[in-house]
Amino acid sequence: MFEQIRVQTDDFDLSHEVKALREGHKDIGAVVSFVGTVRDVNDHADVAVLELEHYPGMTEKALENIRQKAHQRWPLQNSLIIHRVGEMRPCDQIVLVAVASRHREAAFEGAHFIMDFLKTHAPFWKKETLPDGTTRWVDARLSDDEAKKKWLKASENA
Amino acid sequence: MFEQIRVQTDDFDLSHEVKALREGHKDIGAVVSFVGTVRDVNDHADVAVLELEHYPGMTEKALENIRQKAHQRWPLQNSLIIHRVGEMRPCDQIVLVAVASRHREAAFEGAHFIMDFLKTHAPFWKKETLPDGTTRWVDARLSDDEAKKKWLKASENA
Amino acid sequence: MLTVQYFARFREELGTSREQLPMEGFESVECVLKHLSERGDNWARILGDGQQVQIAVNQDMARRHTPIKAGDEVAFFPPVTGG
Amino acid sequence: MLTVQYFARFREELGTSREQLPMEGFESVECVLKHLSERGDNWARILGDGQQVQIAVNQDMARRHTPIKAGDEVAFFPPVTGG
Repeated sequence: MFEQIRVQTDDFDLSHEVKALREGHKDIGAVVSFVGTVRDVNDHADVAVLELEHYPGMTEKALENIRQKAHQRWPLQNSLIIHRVGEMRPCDQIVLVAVASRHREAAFEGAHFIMDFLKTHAPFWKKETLPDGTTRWVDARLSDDEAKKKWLKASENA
Repeated sequence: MFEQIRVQTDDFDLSHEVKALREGHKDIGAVVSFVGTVRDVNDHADVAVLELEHYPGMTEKALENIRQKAHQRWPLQNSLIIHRVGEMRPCDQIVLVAVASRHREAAFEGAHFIMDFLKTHAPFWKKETLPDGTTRWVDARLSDDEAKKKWLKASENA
Repeated sequence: MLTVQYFARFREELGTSREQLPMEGFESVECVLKHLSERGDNWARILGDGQQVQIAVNQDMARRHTPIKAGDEVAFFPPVTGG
Repeated sequence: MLTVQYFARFREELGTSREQLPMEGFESVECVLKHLSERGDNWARILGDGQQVQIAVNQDMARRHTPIKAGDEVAFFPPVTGG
Protein backbone atom coordinates (compact mmCIF):
# COMPACT_ATOMS: atom_id res chain seq x y z
CA MET A 1 0.00 0.00 0.00
CA PHE A 2 1.50 3.29 -1.14
CA GLU A 3 0.77 6.08 1.37
CA GLN A 4 0.59 9.38 -0.46
CA ILE A 5 0.89 11.56 2.64
CA ARG A 6 3.55 10.78 5.22
CA VAL A 7 4.75 12.76 8.23
CA GLN A 8 7.71 10.96 9.74
CA THR A 9 10.96 11.32 11.66
CA ASP A 10 12.81 8.93 9.34
CA ASP A 11 14.70 9.95 6.22
CA PHE A 12 13.46 8.84 2.79
CA ASP A 13 15.04 7.49 -0.39
CA LEU A 14 14.19 9.46 -3.51
CA SER A 15 14.67 6.62 -6.05
CA HIS A 16 12.63 4.23 -3.97
CA GLU A 17 9.76 6.67 -3.57
CA VAL A 18 9.64 7.71 -7.21
CA LYS A 19 9.68 4.06 -8.25
CA ALA A 20 6.77 3.29 -5.92
CA LEU A 21 4.91 6.37 -7.15
CA ARG A 22 5.15 5.12 -10.75
CA GLU A 23 4.24 1.50 -9.91
CA GLY A 24 1.20 0.32 -11.85
CA HIS A 25 0.86 3.50 -13.93
CA LYS A 26 2.23 2.68 -17.37
CA ASP A 27 0.99 5.90 -18.92
CA ILE A 28 3.28 8.12 -16.82
CA GLY A 29 5.73 10.02 -18.97
CA ALA A 30 7.01 12.58 -16.46
CA VAL A 31 7.86 12.64 -12.77
CA VAL A 32 8.87 15.90 -11.12
CA SER A 33 10.29 15.69 -7.61
CA PHE A 34 11.18 18.40 -5.17
CA VAL A 35 13.57 17.69 -2.31
CA GLY A 36 13.98 20.37 0.36
CA THR A 37 17.15 20.18 2.41
CA VAL A 38 18.57 21.87 5.52
CA ARG A 39 20.96 24.64 4.55
CA ASP A 40 23.86 25.20 6.95
CA VAL A 41 23.48 28.94 6.68
CA ASN A 42 20.26 30.86 7.22
CA ASP A 43 20.20 34.65 7.49
CA HIS A 44 23.99 34.80 7.83
CA ALA A 45 24.25 32.45 10.80
CA ASP A 46 25.48 28.86 10.95
CA VAL A 47 22.83 26.32 11.79
CA ALA A 48 23.79 23.28 13.87
CA VAL A 49 20.39 21.67 14.39
CA LEU A 50 16.97 22.27 12.88
CA GLU A 51 13.90 21.12 14.77
CA LEU A 52 10.60 20.64 12.99
CA GLU A 53 7.43 20.93 15.05
CA HIS A 54 4.01 20.18 13.59
CA TYR A 55 0.32 19.90 14.48
CA PRO A 56 -0.45 16.16 14.38
CA GLY A 57 -3.75 15.47 12.70
CA MET A 58 -4.06 18.84 11.04
CA THR A 59 -0.77 18.32 9.20
CA GLU A 60 -1.96 15.21 7.37
CA LYS A 61 -5.34 16.81 6.65
CA ALA A 62 -3.75 19.98 5.27
CA LEU A 63 -1.29 18.05 3.08
CA GLU A 64 -4.00 15.78 1.68
CA ASN A 65 -6.11 18.83 0.95
CA ILE A 66 -3.28 20.46 -1.01
CA ARG A 67 -2.63 17.21 -2.88
CA GLN A 68 -6.30 16.92 -3.86
CA LYS A 69 -6.34 20.51 -5.09
CA ALA A 70 -3.40 19.77 -7.37
CA HIS A 71 -5.17 16.69 -8.76
CA GLN A 72 -8.28 18.74 -9.45
CA ARG A 73 -6.26 21.35 -11.29
CA TRP A 74 -3.94 19.19 -13.42
CA PRO A 75 -4.25 15.68 -14.92
CA LEU A 76 -1.92 13.90 -12.50
CA GLN A 77 -1.50 10.12 -12.37
CA ASN A 78 -0.16 10.06 -8.82
CA SER A 79 1.51 12.26 -6.22
CA LEU A 80 3.32 11.96 -2.92
CA ILE A 81 4.19 14.26 -0.02
CA ILE A 82 6.67 13.19 2.67
CA HIS A 83 7.55 15.71 5.36
CA ARG A 84 9.97 14.95 8.15
CA VAL A 85 9.56 16.21 11.72
CA GLY A 86 11.91 16.20 14.71
CA GLU A 87 15.63 16.98 14.71
CA MET A 88 17.60 17.45 11.51
CA ARG A 89 21.06 18.64 10.61
CA PRO A 90 22.58 20.62 7.71
CA CYS A 91 22.26 18.78 4.39
CA ASP A 92 19.53 16.46 5.70
CA GLN A 93 16.46 16.01 3.54
CA ILE A 94 13.33 17.66 5.03
CA VAL A 95 10.60 17.26 2.47
CA LEU A 96 9.80 15.34 -0.71
CA VAL A 97 7.04 16.22 -3.13
CA ALA A 98 6.79 14.00 -6.21
CA VAL A 99 4.20 14.28 -8.95
CA ALA A 100 3.64 11.95 -11.91
CA SER A 101 1.78 12.82 -15.07
CA ARG A 102 1.58 11.90 -18.75
CA HIS A 103 3.30 15.12 -19.75
CA ARG A 104 5.86 17.35 -18.10
CA GLU A 105 3.88 20.59 -17.92
CA ALA A 106 1.33 19.19 -15.47
CA ALA A 107 4.04 17.45 -13.44
CA PHE A 108 6.12 20.63 -13.09
CA GLU A 109 3.15 22.82 -12.25
CA GLY A 110 1.56 20.30 -9.90
CA ALA A 111 4.76 19.84 -7.87
CA HIS A 112 5.41 23.58 -7.74
CA PHE A 113 1.82 24.27 -6.65
CA ILE A 114 1.99 21.67 -3.86
CA MET A 115 5.25 23.14 -2.54
CA ASP A 116 3.95 26.71 -2.60
CA PHE A 117 0.82 25.76 -0.65
CA LEU A 118 2.72 23.47 1.70
CA LYS A 119 4.89 26.46 2.63
CA THR A 120 1.89 28.60 3.58
CA HIS A 121 -0.90 26.13 4.55
CA ALA A 122 0.71 23.16 6.30
CA PRO A 123 1.29 23.53 10.07
CA PHE A 124 5.05 23.05 10.39
CA TRP A 125 7.44 25.29 12.28
CA LYS A 126 11.23 25.37 12.16
CA LYS A 127 13.46 26.13 15.12
CA GLU A 128 17.17 26.57 14.61
CA THR A 129 19.90 25.87 17.12
CA LEU A 130 23.10 27.80 16.39
CA PRO A 131 26.56 26.36 17.20
CA ASP A 132 26.69 28.39 20.46
CA GLY A 133 23.53 26.68 21.65
CA THR A 134 21.15 29.62 21.23
CA THR A 135 17.86 28.82 19.53
CA ARG A 136 15.50 30.83 17.37
CA TRP A 137 12.27 30.21 15.53
CA VAL A 138 12.55 30.68 11.78
CA ASP A 139 10.44 33.56 10.49
CA ALA A 140 7.97 33.01 7.68
CA ARG A 141 9.17 34.48 4.40
CA LEU A 142 6.99 37.09 2.76
CA SER A 143 8.02 35.64 -0.61
CA ASP A 144 6.30 32.36 0.31
CA ASP A 145 3.01 34.15 0.63
CA GLU A 146 3.54 35.86 -2.70
CA ALA A 147 4.48 32.55 -4.34
CA LYS A 148 1.15 31.10 -3.24
CA LYS A 149 -0.77 34.09 -4.54
CA LYS A 150 0.43 33.62 -8.11
CA TRP A 151 -1.63 30.40 -8.26
CA LEU A 152 -4.77 32.15 -7.04
CA LYS A 153 -4.28 34.79 -9.70
CA ALA A 154 -3.68 32.18 -12.40
CA SER A 155 -6.89 30.49 -11.32
CA GLU A 156 -8.94 33.69 -11.58
CA ASN A 157 -7.63 34.34 -15.09
CA ALA A 158 -8.36 30.79 -16.23
CA MET B 1 34.49 14.12 -10.87
CA PHE B 2 30.80 14.88 -11.34
CA GLU B 3 29.95 15.09 -15.05
CA GLN B 4 27.06 17.50 -15.52
CA ILE B 5 26.20 16.36 -19.05
CA ARG B 6 25.93 12.67 -19.83
CA VAL B 7 24.63 10.86 -22.90
CA GLN B 8 24.64 7.16 -22.18
CA THR B 9 22.96 3.81 -22.90
CA ASP B 10 22.94 2.85 -19.20
CA ASP B 11 20.11 3.56 -16.80
CA PHE B 12 20.66 5.97 -13.90
CA ASP B 13 19.75 6.05 -10.21
CA LEU B 14 17.89 9.17 -9.13
CA SER B 15 18.94 9.16 -5.44
CA HIS B 16 22.56 8.59 -6.33
CA GLU B 17 22.61 11.42 -8.86
CA VAL B 18 20.82 13.94 -6.65
CA LYS B 19 23.18 13.11 -3.81
CA ALA B 20 26.20 13.66 -6.06
CA LEU B 21 24.68 16.90 -7.37
CA ARG B 22 24.39 18.25 -3.80
CA GLU B 23 27.86 17.07 -2.71
CA GLY B 24 29.98 19.95 -1.45
CA HIS B 25 27.23 22.57 -1.71
CA LYS B 26 25.98 23.16 1.83
CA ASP B 27 23.90 26.16 0.85
CA ILE B 28 21.50 24.14 -1.33
CA GLY B 29 17.96 24.23 0.01
CA ALA B 30 16.04 22.86 -2.97
CA VAL B 31 16.58 20.20 -5.62
CA VAL B 32 14.06 19.78 -8.41
CA SER B 33 14.41 16.70 -10.59
CA PHE B 34 12.59 15.71 -13.72
CA VAL B 35 12.53 12.08 -14.84
CA GLY B 36 11.12 11.31 -18.26
CA THR B 37 9.93 7.74 -18.80
CA VAL B 38 8.76 5.61 -21.73
CA ARG B 39 4.98 5.43 -21.81
CA ASP B 40 3.53 2.18 -23.10
CA VAL B 41 0.91 4.03 -25.09
CA ASN B 42 1.62 6.86 -27.51
CA ASP B 43 -1.04 8.19 -29.85
CA HIS B 44 -3.38 5.27 -29.07
CA ALA B 45 -0.92 2.50 -29.98
CA ASP B 46 1.03 0.17 -27.72
CA VAL B 47 4.76 0.66 -27.77
CA ALA B 48 7.04 -2.36 -27.42
CA VAL B 49 10.45 -0.75 -27.94
CA LEU B 50 11.61 2.84 -28.15
CA GLU B 51 14.88 3.62 -29.87
CA LEU B 52 16.68 6.87 -29.22
CA GLU B 53 19.01 8.17 -31.92
CA HIS B 54 21.18 11.24 -31.40
CA TYR B 55 23.87 13.37 -33.03
CA PRO B 56 27.07 12.57 -31.11
CA GLY B 57 29.09 15.68 -30.41
CA MET B 58 26.29 18.10 -31.09
CA THR B 59 24.14 16.51 -28.39
CA GLU B 60 26.61 17.22 -25.61
CA LYS B 61 27.26 20.71 -26.95
CA ALA B 62 23.54 21.53 -27.15
CA LEU B 63 22.84 20.20 -23.66
CA GLU B 64 25.74 22.12 -22.12
CA ASN B 65 24.53 25.24 -23.88
CA ILE B 66 21.03 24.86 -22.42
CA ARG B 67 22.49 24.19 -18.98
CA GLN B 68 24.64 27.33 -19.15
CA LYS B 69 21.64 29.42 -20.19
CA ALA B 70 19.72 28.21 -17.13
CA HIS B 71 22.65 29.14 -14.88
CA GLN B 72 22.82 32.62 -16.41
CA ARG B 73 19.13 33.13 -15.82
CA TRP B 74 18.68 31.77 -12.27
CA PRO B 75 21.00 31.51 -9.25
CA LEU B 76 21.64 27.76 -9.44
CA GLN B 77 24.21 25.95 -7.32
CA ASN B 78 24.52 22.95 -9.63
CA SER B 79 22.67 21.10 -12.38
CA LEU B 80 22.77 17.83 -14.24
CA ILE B 81 21.40 16.44 -17.50
CA ILE B 82 21.51 12.70 -18.25
CA HIS B 83 19.91 11.51 -21.49
CA ARG B 84 19.84 7.88 -22.49
CA VAL B 85 20.22 6.66 -26.08
CA GLY B 86 19.69 3.28 -27.69
CA GLU B 87 16.88 0.82 -27.01
CA MET B 88 14.40 1.31 -24.19
CA ARG B 89 11.14 -0.30 -23.12
CA PRO B 90 7.91 0.95 -21.52
CA CYS B 91 8.48 2.34 -18.01
CA ASP B 92 12.23 2.75 -18.57
CA GLN B 93 13.77 6.05 -17.56
CA ILE B 94 14.89 8.15 -20.57
CA VAL B 95 16.06 11.46 -19.18
CA LEU B 96 17.02 13.09 -15.90
CA VAL B 97 17.30 16.80 -15.33
CA ALA B 98 18.19 17.86 -11.78
CA VAL B 99 18.73 21.40 -10.59
CA ALA B 100 19.90 22.59 -7.17
CA SER B 101 19.44 26.06 -5.74
CA ARG B 102 19.16 27.90 -2.44
CA HIS B 103 15.43 28.40 -2.95
CA ARG B 104 12.72 26.45 -4.69
CA GLU B 105 11.57 29.03 -7.22
CA ALA B 106 14.89 29.02 -9.11
CA ALA B 107 15.14 25.22 -8.91
CA PHE B 108 11.64 24.69 -10.34
CA GLU B 109 12.06 27.27 -13.08
CA GLY B 110 15.58 26.16 -13.98
CA ALA B 111 14.60 22.50 -14.35
CA HIS B 112 11.47 23.35 -16.35
CA PHE B 113 13.46 25.67 -18.63
CA ILE B 114 16.11 23.01 -19.29
CA MET B 115 13.46 20.41 -20.18
CA ASP B 116 11.58 22.77 -22.50
CA PHE B 117 14.75 23.64 -24.40
CA LEU B 118 16.01 20.05 -24.40
CA LYS B 119 12.75 19.08 -26.13
CA THR B 120 13.28 21.58 -28.96
CA HIS B 121 17.05 22.16 -29.16
CA ALA B 122 18.81 18.87 -28.40
CA PRO B 123 19.32 16.48 -31.35
CA PHE B 124 17.49 13.35 -30.19
CA TRP B 125 14.95 11.37 -32.20
CA LYS B 126 12.58 8.67 -31.01
CA LYS B 127 11.56 5.66 -33.07
CA GLU B 128 8.82 3.37 -31.80
CA THR B 129 8.45 -0.32 -32.54
CA LEU B 130 4.87 -1.55 -32.10
CA PRO B 131 4.09 -5.10 -30.88
CA ASP B 132 3.49 -6.24 -34.50
CA GLY B 133 7.02 -5.21 -35.42
CA THR B 134 6.15 -2.10 -37.43
CA THR B 135 8.22 0.97 -36.67
CA ARG B 136 7.52 4.67 -36.82
CA TRP B 137 9.37 7.86 -36.01
CA VAL B 138 7.73 9.91 -33.28
CA ASP B 139 6.50 13.30 -34.51
CA ALA B 140 7.56 16.47 -32.77
CA ARG B 141 4.77 17.98 -30.67
CA LEU B 142 3.67 21.50 -31.51
CA SER B 143 3.12 22.05 -27.78
CA ASP B 144 6.86 21.57 -27.18
CA ASP B 145 7.61 24.50 -29.41
CA GLU B 146 5.04 26.62 -27.61
CA ALA B 147 6.43 25.57 -24.23
CA LYS B 148 9.83 26.87 -25.27
CA LYS B 149 8.39 30.15 -26.49
CA LYS B 150 6.96 31.09 -23.10
CA TRP B 151 10.54 31.46 -21.80
CA LEU B 152 11.50 33.76 -24.66
CA LYS B 153 8.47 35.90 -23.89
CA ALA B 154 9.26 35.94 -20.17
CA SER B 155 12.76 37.07 -21.04
CA GLU B 156 11.56 39.95 -23.20
CA ASN B 157 9.29 41.18 -20.43
CA ALA B 158 12.02 41.00 -17.81
CA MET C 1 -16.05 23.25 26.31
CA LEU C 2 -13.50 24.33 23.78
CA THR C 3 -10.07 22.80 23.28
CA VAL C 4 -7.41 25.42 22.56
CA GLN C 5 -3.94 24.52 21.33
CA TYR C 6 -0.77 26.58 20.91
CA PHE C 7 2.20 25.72 18.73
CA ALA C 8 5.84 26.65 18.21
CA ARG C 9 6.84 30.09 19.54
CA PHE C 10 3.34 30.66 20.96
CA ARG C 11 3.50 27.40 22.89
CA GLU C 12 6.91 28.31 24.30
CA GLU C 13 6.14 31.90 25.22
CA LEU C 14 2.69 31.20 26.65
CA GLY C 15 4.06 28.20 28.55
CA THR C 16 1.22 25.92 27.52
CA SER C 17 0.41 23.69 24.59
CA ARG C 18 -3.22 22.86 25.27
CA GLU C 19 -6.10 23.88 27.51
CA GLN C 20 -9.86 23.51 27.89
CA LEU C 21 -11.99 26.65 27.92
CA PRO C 22 -15.64 26.81 28.99
CA MET C 23 -17.79 28.17 26.18
CA GLU C 24 -18.65 31.68 27.38
CA GLY C 25 -20.71 32.90 24.48
CA PHE C 26 -17.82 32.69 22.04
CA GLU C 27 -19.47 33.23 18.68
CA SER C 28 -16.30 33.38 16.65
CA VAL C 29 -12.54 32.91 16.97
CA GLU C 30 -12.30 36.66 17.52
CA CYS C 31 -14.13 36.34 20.87
CA VAL C 32 -11.73 33.63 22.06
CA LEU C 33 -8.72 35.74 21.11
CA LYS C 34 -10.16 38.74 22.96
CA HIS C 35 -10.81 36.60 26.04
CA LEU C 36 -7.30 35.14 26.04
CA SER C 37 -5.50 38.42 25.42
CA GLU C 38 -7.19 39.86 28.53
CA ARG C 39 -5.09 37.44 30.61
CA GLY C 40 -2.25 39.93 30.56
CA ASP C 41 1.27 40.61 29.29
CA ASN C 42 2.38 37.65 27.15
CA TRP C 43 -1.16 36.84 26.13
CA ALA C 44 -1.88 40.38 24.98
CA ARG C 45 1.48 40.67 23.25
CA ILE C 46 1.05 37.41 21.34
CA LEU C 47 -2.69 37.12 20.74
CA GLY C 48 -3.79 40.77 21.02
CA ASP C 49 -5.09 43.09 18.32
CA GLY C 50 -2.81 43.54 15.35
CA GLN C 51 -0.64 40.51 16.09
CA GLN C 52 0.16 37.99 13.37
CA VAL C 53 -1.81 34.98 14.56
CA GLN C 54 -2.66 32.03 12.35
CA ILE C 55 -5.79 30.14 13.30
CA ALA C 56 -7.13 26.63 12.79
CA VAL C 57 -10.61 25.45 13.75
CA ASN C 58 -11.06 21.69 13.82
CA GLN C 59 -7.74 21.33 11.99
CA ASP C 60 -8.66 23.57 9.06
CA MET C 61 -7.11 26.98 8.46
CA ALA C 62 -9.58 29.59 9.72
CA ARG C 63 -9.97 33.35 10.21
CA ARG C 64 -10.88 35.66 13.07
CA HIS C 65 -14.51 35.76 12.00
CA THR C 66 -14.82 31.95 11.68
CA PRO C 67 -17.78 30.84 13.88
CA ILE C 68 -17.16 28.27 16.62
CA LYS C 69 -19.32 25.95 18.70
CA ALA C 70 -18.90 23.81 21.82
CA GLY C 71 -16.57 20.87 21.27
CA ASP C 72 -14.48 22.61 18.63
CA GLU C 73 -10.71 22.38 18.56
CA VAL C 74 -9.17 25.83 18.07
CA ALA C 75 -5.45 26.36 17.51
CA PHE C 76 -3.30 29.49 17.47
CA PHE C 77 0.18 29.61 16.00
CA PRO C 78 2.70 31.85 14.24
CA PRO C 79 2.95 31.81 10.42
CA VAL C 80 3.99 28.33 9.31
CA THR C 81 7.53 27.66 8.07
CA GLY C 82 7.62 24.09 6.78
CA GLY C 83 9.06 22.75 3.56
CA MET D 1 34.86 20.11 -48.99
CA LEU D 2 31.76 20.05 -46.85
CA THR D 3 30.66 17.21 -44.57
CA VAL D 4 26.91 16.64 -44.68
CA GLN D 5 25.10 14.42 -42.19
CA TYR D 6 21.54 13.11 -42.06
CA PHE D 7 19.73 11.80 -39.00
CA ALA D 8 16.68 9.77 -38.03
CA ARG D 9 13.94 9.58 -40.68
CA PHE D 10 16.04 11.58 -43.15
CA ARG D 11 18.95 9.16 -42.77
CA GLU D 12 16.64 6.19 -43.35
CA GLU D 13 14.73 7.61 -46.30
CA LEU D 14 17.76 9.10 -48.05
CA GLY D 15 19.70 5.89 -47.42
CA THR D 16 22.79 7.70 -46.22
CA SER D 17 24.07 9.09 -42.94
CA ARG D 18 27.07 11.06 -44.11
CA GLU D 19 28.74 12.32 -47.27
CA GLN D 20 31.38 14.75 -48.47
CA LEU D 21 30.37 17.50 -50.88
CA PRO D 22 32.79 19.63 -52.90
CA MET D 23 32.26 23.33 -52.13
CA GLU D 24 30.55 24.62 -55.29
CA GLY D 25 30.03 28.20 -54.33
CA PHE D 26 27.71 27.37 -51.46
CA GLU D 27 27.30 30.66 -49.67
CA SER D 28 24.67 29.51 -47.23
CA VAL D 29 22.83 26.40 -46.08
CA GLU D 30 20.07 27.34 -48.54
CA CYS D 31 22.42 26.68 -51.49
CA VAL D 32 23.31 23.23 -50.17
CA LEU D 33 19.67 22.34 -49.73
CA LYS D 34 18.87 23.50 -53.25
CA HIS D 35 21.77 21.45 -54.66
CA LEU D 36 20.72 18.30 -52.78
CA SER D 37 17.03 18.56 -53.58
CA GLU D 38 17.91 18.61 -57.29
CA ARG D 39 19.05 14.99 -56.95
CA GLY D 40 15.45 13.87 -57.44
CA ASP D 41 12.47 12.23 -55.78
CA ASN D 42 13.33 11.48 -52.14
CA TRP D 43 15.77 14.37 -51.97
CA ALA D 44 13.26 16.89 -53.25
CA ARG D 45 10.48 15.48 -51.07
CA ILE D 46 12.59 15.63 -47.90
CA LEU D 47 14.87 18.62 -48.39
CA GLY D 48 12.94 20.67 -50.97
CA ASP D 49 11.20 24.00 -50.55
CA GLY D 50 8.60 24.14 -47.82
CA GLN D 51 9.75 20.98 -46.05
CA GLN D 52 10.31 20.95 -42.29
CA VAL D 53 14.08 20.61 -42.14
CA GLN D 54 16.11 21.35 -39.03
CA ILE D 55 19.67 22.41 -39.65
CA ALA D 56 22.93 22.36 -37.71
CA VAL D 57 26.21 23.95 -38.83
CA ASN D 58 29.27 22.80 -36.92
CA GLN D 59 26.98 21.24 -34.33
CA ASP D 60 25.01 24.40 -33.57
CA MET D 61 21.39 24.88 -34.55
CA ALA D 62 21.33 27.00 -37.73
CA ARG D 63 18.94 28.45 -40.31
CA ARG D 64 18.63 28.41 -44.08
CA HIS D 65 20.46 31.71 -44.41
CA THR D 66 23.35 30.68 -42.12
CA PRO D 67 26.61 31.20 -44.09
CA ILE D 68 28.95 28.24 -44.60
CA LYS D 69 32.58 27.79 -45.55
CA ALA D 70 34.83 24.92 -46.65
CA GLY D 71 35.44 22.39 -43.89
CA ASP D 72 32.09 22.99 -42.20
CA GLU D 73 29.95 20.16 -40.89
CA VAL D 74 26.33 20.61 -41.96
CA ALA D 75 23.52 18.38 -40.72
CA PHE D 76 19.89 18.00 -41.78
CA PHE D 77 17.25 16.31 -39.65
CA PRO D 78 13.55 16.27 -38.80
CA PRO D 79 12.29 18.20 -35.73
CA VAL D 80 13.91 16.75 -32.61
CA THR D 81 11.91 14.55 -30.23
CA GLY D 82 14.10 13.84 -27.21
CA GLY D 83 13.28 14.06 -23.53
